[in-house]
Amino acid sequence: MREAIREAMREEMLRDQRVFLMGEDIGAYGGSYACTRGLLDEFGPERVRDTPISESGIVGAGVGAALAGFIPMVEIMTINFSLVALDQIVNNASKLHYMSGGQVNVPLVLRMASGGGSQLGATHSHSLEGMFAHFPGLTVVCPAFPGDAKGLLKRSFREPNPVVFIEHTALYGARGEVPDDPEHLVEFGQASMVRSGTDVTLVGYSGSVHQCYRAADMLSAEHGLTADVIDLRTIRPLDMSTVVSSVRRTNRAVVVEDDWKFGGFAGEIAAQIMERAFDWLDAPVARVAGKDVPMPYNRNLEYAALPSEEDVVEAVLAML
Amino acid sequence: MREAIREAMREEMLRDQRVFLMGEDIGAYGGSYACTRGLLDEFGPERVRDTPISESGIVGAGVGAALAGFIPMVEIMTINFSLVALDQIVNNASKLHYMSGGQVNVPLVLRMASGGGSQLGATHSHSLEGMFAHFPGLTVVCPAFPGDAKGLLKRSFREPNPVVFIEHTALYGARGEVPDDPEHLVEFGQASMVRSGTDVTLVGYSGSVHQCYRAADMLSAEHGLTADVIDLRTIRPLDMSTVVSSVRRTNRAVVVEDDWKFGGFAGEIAAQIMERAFDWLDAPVARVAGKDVPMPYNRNLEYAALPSEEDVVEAVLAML
Amino acid sequence: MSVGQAIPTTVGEPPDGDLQQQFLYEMLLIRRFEEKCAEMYTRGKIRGFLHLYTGEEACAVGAINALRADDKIVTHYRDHGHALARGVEPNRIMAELFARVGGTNEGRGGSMHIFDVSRNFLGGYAIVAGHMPIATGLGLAANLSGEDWAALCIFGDGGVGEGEFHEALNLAAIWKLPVVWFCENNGYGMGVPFDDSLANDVYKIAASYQMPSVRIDGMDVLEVYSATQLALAHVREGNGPYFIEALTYRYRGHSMADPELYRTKAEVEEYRKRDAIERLKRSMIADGLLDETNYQALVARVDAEVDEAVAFADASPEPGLHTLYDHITKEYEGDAE
Amino acid sequence: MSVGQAIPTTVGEPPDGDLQQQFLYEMLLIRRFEEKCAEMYTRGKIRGFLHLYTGEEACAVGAINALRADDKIVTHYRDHGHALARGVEPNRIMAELFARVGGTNEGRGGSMHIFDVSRNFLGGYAIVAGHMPIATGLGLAANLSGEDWAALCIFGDGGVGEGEFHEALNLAAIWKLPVVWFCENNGYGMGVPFDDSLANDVYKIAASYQMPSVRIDGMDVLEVYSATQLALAHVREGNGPYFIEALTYRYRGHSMADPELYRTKAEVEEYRKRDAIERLKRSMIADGLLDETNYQALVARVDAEVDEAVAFADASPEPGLHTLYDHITKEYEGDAE
Ligand SMILES: Cc1ncc(C[n+]2csc(CCOP(=O)(O)OP(=O)(O)O)c2C)c(N)n1
Ligand SMILES: Cc1ncc(C[n+]2csc(CCOP(=O)(O)OP(=O)(O)O)c2C)c(N)n1
Ligand SMILES: [Mg+2]
Ligand SMILES: [Mg+2]
Repeated sequence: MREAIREAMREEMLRDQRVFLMGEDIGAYGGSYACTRGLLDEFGPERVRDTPISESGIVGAGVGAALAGFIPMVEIMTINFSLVALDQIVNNASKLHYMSGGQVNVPLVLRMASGGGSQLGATHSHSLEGMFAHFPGLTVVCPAFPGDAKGLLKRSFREPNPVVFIEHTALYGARGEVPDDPEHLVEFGQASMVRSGTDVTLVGYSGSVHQCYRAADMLSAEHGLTADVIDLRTIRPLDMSTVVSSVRRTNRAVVVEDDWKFGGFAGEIAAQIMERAFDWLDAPVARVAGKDVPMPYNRNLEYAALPSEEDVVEAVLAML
Repeated sequence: MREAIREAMREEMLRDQRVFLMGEDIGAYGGSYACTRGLLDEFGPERVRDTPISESGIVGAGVGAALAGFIPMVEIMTINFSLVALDQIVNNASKLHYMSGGQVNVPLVLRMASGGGSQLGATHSHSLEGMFAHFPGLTVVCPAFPGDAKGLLKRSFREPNPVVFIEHTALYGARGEVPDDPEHLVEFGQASMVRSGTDVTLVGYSGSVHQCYRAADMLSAEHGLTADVIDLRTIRPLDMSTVVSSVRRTNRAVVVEDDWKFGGFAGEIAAQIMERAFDWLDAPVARVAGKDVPMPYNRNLEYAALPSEEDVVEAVLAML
Repeated sequence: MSVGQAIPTTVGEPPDGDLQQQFLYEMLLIRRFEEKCAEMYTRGKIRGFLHLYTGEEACAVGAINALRADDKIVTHYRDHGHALARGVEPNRIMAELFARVGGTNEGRGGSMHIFDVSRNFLGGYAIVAGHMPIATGLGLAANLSGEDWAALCIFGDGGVGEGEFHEALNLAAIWKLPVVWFCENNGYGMGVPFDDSLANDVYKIAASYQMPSVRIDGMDVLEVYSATQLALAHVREGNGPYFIEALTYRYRGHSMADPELYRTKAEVEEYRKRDAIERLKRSMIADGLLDETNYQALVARVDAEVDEAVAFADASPEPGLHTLYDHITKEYEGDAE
Repeated sequence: MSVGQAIPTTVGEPPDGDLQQQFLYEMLLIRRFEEKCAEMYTRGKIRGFLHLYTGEEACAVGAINALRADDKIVTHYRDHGHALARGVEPNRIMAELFARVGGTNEGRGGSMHIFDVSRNFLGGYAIVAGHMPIATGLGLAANLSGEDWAALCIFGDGGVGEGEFHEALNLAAIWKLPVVWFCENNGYGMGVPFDDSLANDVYKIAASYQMPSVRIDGMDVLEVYSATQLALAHVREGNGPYFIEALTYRYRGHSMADPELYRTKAEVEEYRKRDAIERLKRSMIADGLLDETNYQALVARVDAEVDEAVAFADASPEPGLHTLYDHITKEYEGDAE
């Protein structure tokens, strides 16, 4: 995944001189998750800019450079640190096009690493994709596979509006096919059906797609059940058509996400499924998500706090 | 409402020397919504502290003072400015008890004004109650009536954990009975049934309770239908028992909130109703909420962007 | 002029008679426009928060006239004066305040968010200090583009309390960006006196970032103009940012909602005696650049323009409900762009 | 010692032989503890982010020994050294790193979040600069309580880029709060050299808030101790905050995950020559306060303590799954409290 992300940035920088990157430790250090390694050498410190630890400052600077015609990518080391920059994202990046009556636009790509599971404790294990998806004006991208990551990130650089591009730390090492084609773009708002079946629809994004996938394996191996597995790929825009038409076939759905369940984005998906497939539902839509607790450091507790494929299987069995 | 809030602060300051207030313009100016007017004169500048415009600084200072045994109330002028202080609220206030293994606690009251409808434009019209409700460790209070506001705010000062107390700007002028009793406390997590009926359950919090109430009037006057109207009062903890038992009687529910619909808190409530009253539902739970658009300045557009009692009535009629 | 640290000493051209006329005209226009706004607010034609600029006209007019057309401006929510000084049509500003389609922002933005991209007026911002990092980004863009335009960032003394002040100044300083920071220190952030807000003078704190930093009389348009010229010359030459603290005063409350419990009428009267418009008028008369007749003609001209702005705004339609979802995002047109 | 502005000149008591022994012991304990942590991390006993303090021991030991028991400390995530210097048991810190119930935080917090409220050690904080406003609040509490305890806030040079640095310092300065700001400037924020991060020296920026501000040698424990004593005397007397920038160096990578692409081995070796432990050892021997035998005894003592910490940690059970929801909020007990 890491290489696919790097390749997308590299290709877009080669293609368009307006693209530049900035962030904490993206240069000499090579990026805290090594996504930008090598780019400083190739493009130099003007276009691969190391910054002080000033998230609000650099996101705002990205907005400013975007207003002046550049296409900045600002890397926020992890989603946890986006909280100190949230005002810039919400009150500036997402709203300037609207508030100016369409006069300006903000082609800004914000990349950030997300997710728990590495025993980093409560301040460093957030999954806040859903929080960003709540704000009109933002596009929120959450790839689950390297090929999609590349195509979606390249597409993000073409977007005239701000894109929040969220990478799950557990997936950086993930392998998969990645098209070489420098025009391989994946469109926003198009979910992908990564597996199909008849008994239940499993819906995920980012890391949780893999839990859905493994749960589907377990369901078929251990219980003779087959599942549609839907990878949303972007959660704003959200491709509910794919979800709804699947649920109308399978009559059951489980939505899976890492984030806390209470007030999480799975509630939106569940509510929309109810709204649009009520008469087809044989059971309430289930949500399998993070437990409502600050992330513990202890490994067992952390494991218990995160949703697992077993939890998904259990939720499916409970609705039969 | 304003006076009830002031009275609650005043009584708690008289009762407990550890209580003090700080915020931008809460002193000489009297508070931007006049909630603290008079308190500077009564308690002096040490306990009613005017601060520079440094939301993150003052919220963090509140956390620090709370760690040292005080009970600070920090007023964030409006919820819009909480975005620059969000990290302090989420990564410090809400998590320190947990992360320290229970060693410390943060008895901090954060008051903030919320809501649109005053033509303040996109940066100044947020309703982010649901965003706060997503974080474990926080209590989120959203009163709809002056008496509750007083009892809930007094209760907030007794709470050993951080409380986000959100006041709808449109309700500051609201009138209603306010108990004088200095021990009038309203418990968290207890919704109040402000009206009862048989045909549908209308669920709201803060300003939207009044839309539900007026919609119930219209339903009964114009359509011969009666409604349960539930005022959640706190959205974390969330009293779903009251909601679920109502829906099991009425078989229909509409959830109303000012915030944007997409990814909003109404999704949580709708999903929980589905989970816990699926077999009783005659129609999908409807959500009436803000339109997914940055708040426009223009009055007609703003009115169209906010949920109205007409929208609630329409949603009810559509589900019959 | 107090100086935070050594600054260049060459001064730009002193403004000639025509330019002084222009300053006077613009200051009068702003004064009259703001008074009309107050009236229109009272009559319910303007809504929301309305922060008037009366008393501070010399800042906008002096600073913005020093700019080139390709320089970019961002400012705070007290922005009518800045927009007018930049040449944004009064008609379109008033129409915006009336929330009409003929407004600068098609009625979406309102008083605090005036934009006019055709004049590189990149907006009024309503989150205190929230636009300061944007100015840093504009400076970065100027640098990356290799062009010699600059960014002017206008903000209030209250904004200096926010963390973004620090982050924005620091980034601009370490990257040597062409940004002129212009602090309108009107003595108050809402009701909090400046002296209770910051541990030192603004320009001294700014000087600690190793940029030239000066304090000037913000009620003297000629001083503001010349200080900003100096600042722009400095930043255009690649020397990094420059900081100006202009001491000024607002005659009206913070916004129309302000009960003004925190200051006395006498204090306001004291400042009115140093009125920037009166001062320029007097000096121009003394220098033979103006007489009472010209002056009255100017006043009549701005009166007419402001009346015309109200008429224009009133005649402009409100945006239709079908346009509610317009402009949330700019449409993607593939790689046509 | 460079001085940002005039500071008091009376120095506290110079540390006597016993105290110097104590410093040496604590520095050795920290060094050995951290080395053991690295080993335990490699063996998978410690997980998550692990930021070691090796090289910086003189900062923690010098600064924290100047405190009284009722003074309060908040620090950043590189916090083992601070906790040990404050007397938190190595056993309980190691158990926390092993994520066991016997850990300071019952295994919830991990390396970056050590707390020990019984020692007024109010935590390690993992969001850079996020604890600085908390220190301001502690100072405010001290003031409001009328007591003369102080708050010590330890943070890294990288933290100075954040807006909260500015907000926290400014509030403490205008309210004259008893906070000692202690910046451990180890030359890097992760891989970014300090010189690329801030427009001026840290202590000079801090001095602009009109507080005494000094730069000291953070690899000399005696200088750190005496500077902190001065600072504490200043803040306890109600004179407001005090700023110390201690120049130091970390021998290891930023965290265990750091490939260290941004610096050379030679640079690290250069700093090792100035090692604080060696330095104190030499001067104590020269002053007749130590001989090689005592020294070896000290080393043996800390080795034993660290081994004992590992044994304790290993023997401590993991928290049970049924405790997952413990400690999310403190229980409300009516007004009993
Ligand atoms: C982050 C933030 N906090 C608070 C406010 C509310 N507010 C609006 S203007 C203002 C005072 C600003 O004072 P100053 O910067 O001096 O500008 P002035 O109004 O004096 O021109 C405040 C507190 C805001 N808009 N944004
Ligand atoms: C707000 C925030 N941004 C980024 C990070 C990631 N991060 C952790 S430590 C660190 C470097 C901090 O450097 P410094 O303050 O000098 O402390 P040192 O590690 O050198 O002791 C960074 C960037 C973070 N934890 N918090
Ligand atoms: Mg001001
Ligand atoms: Mg450092």
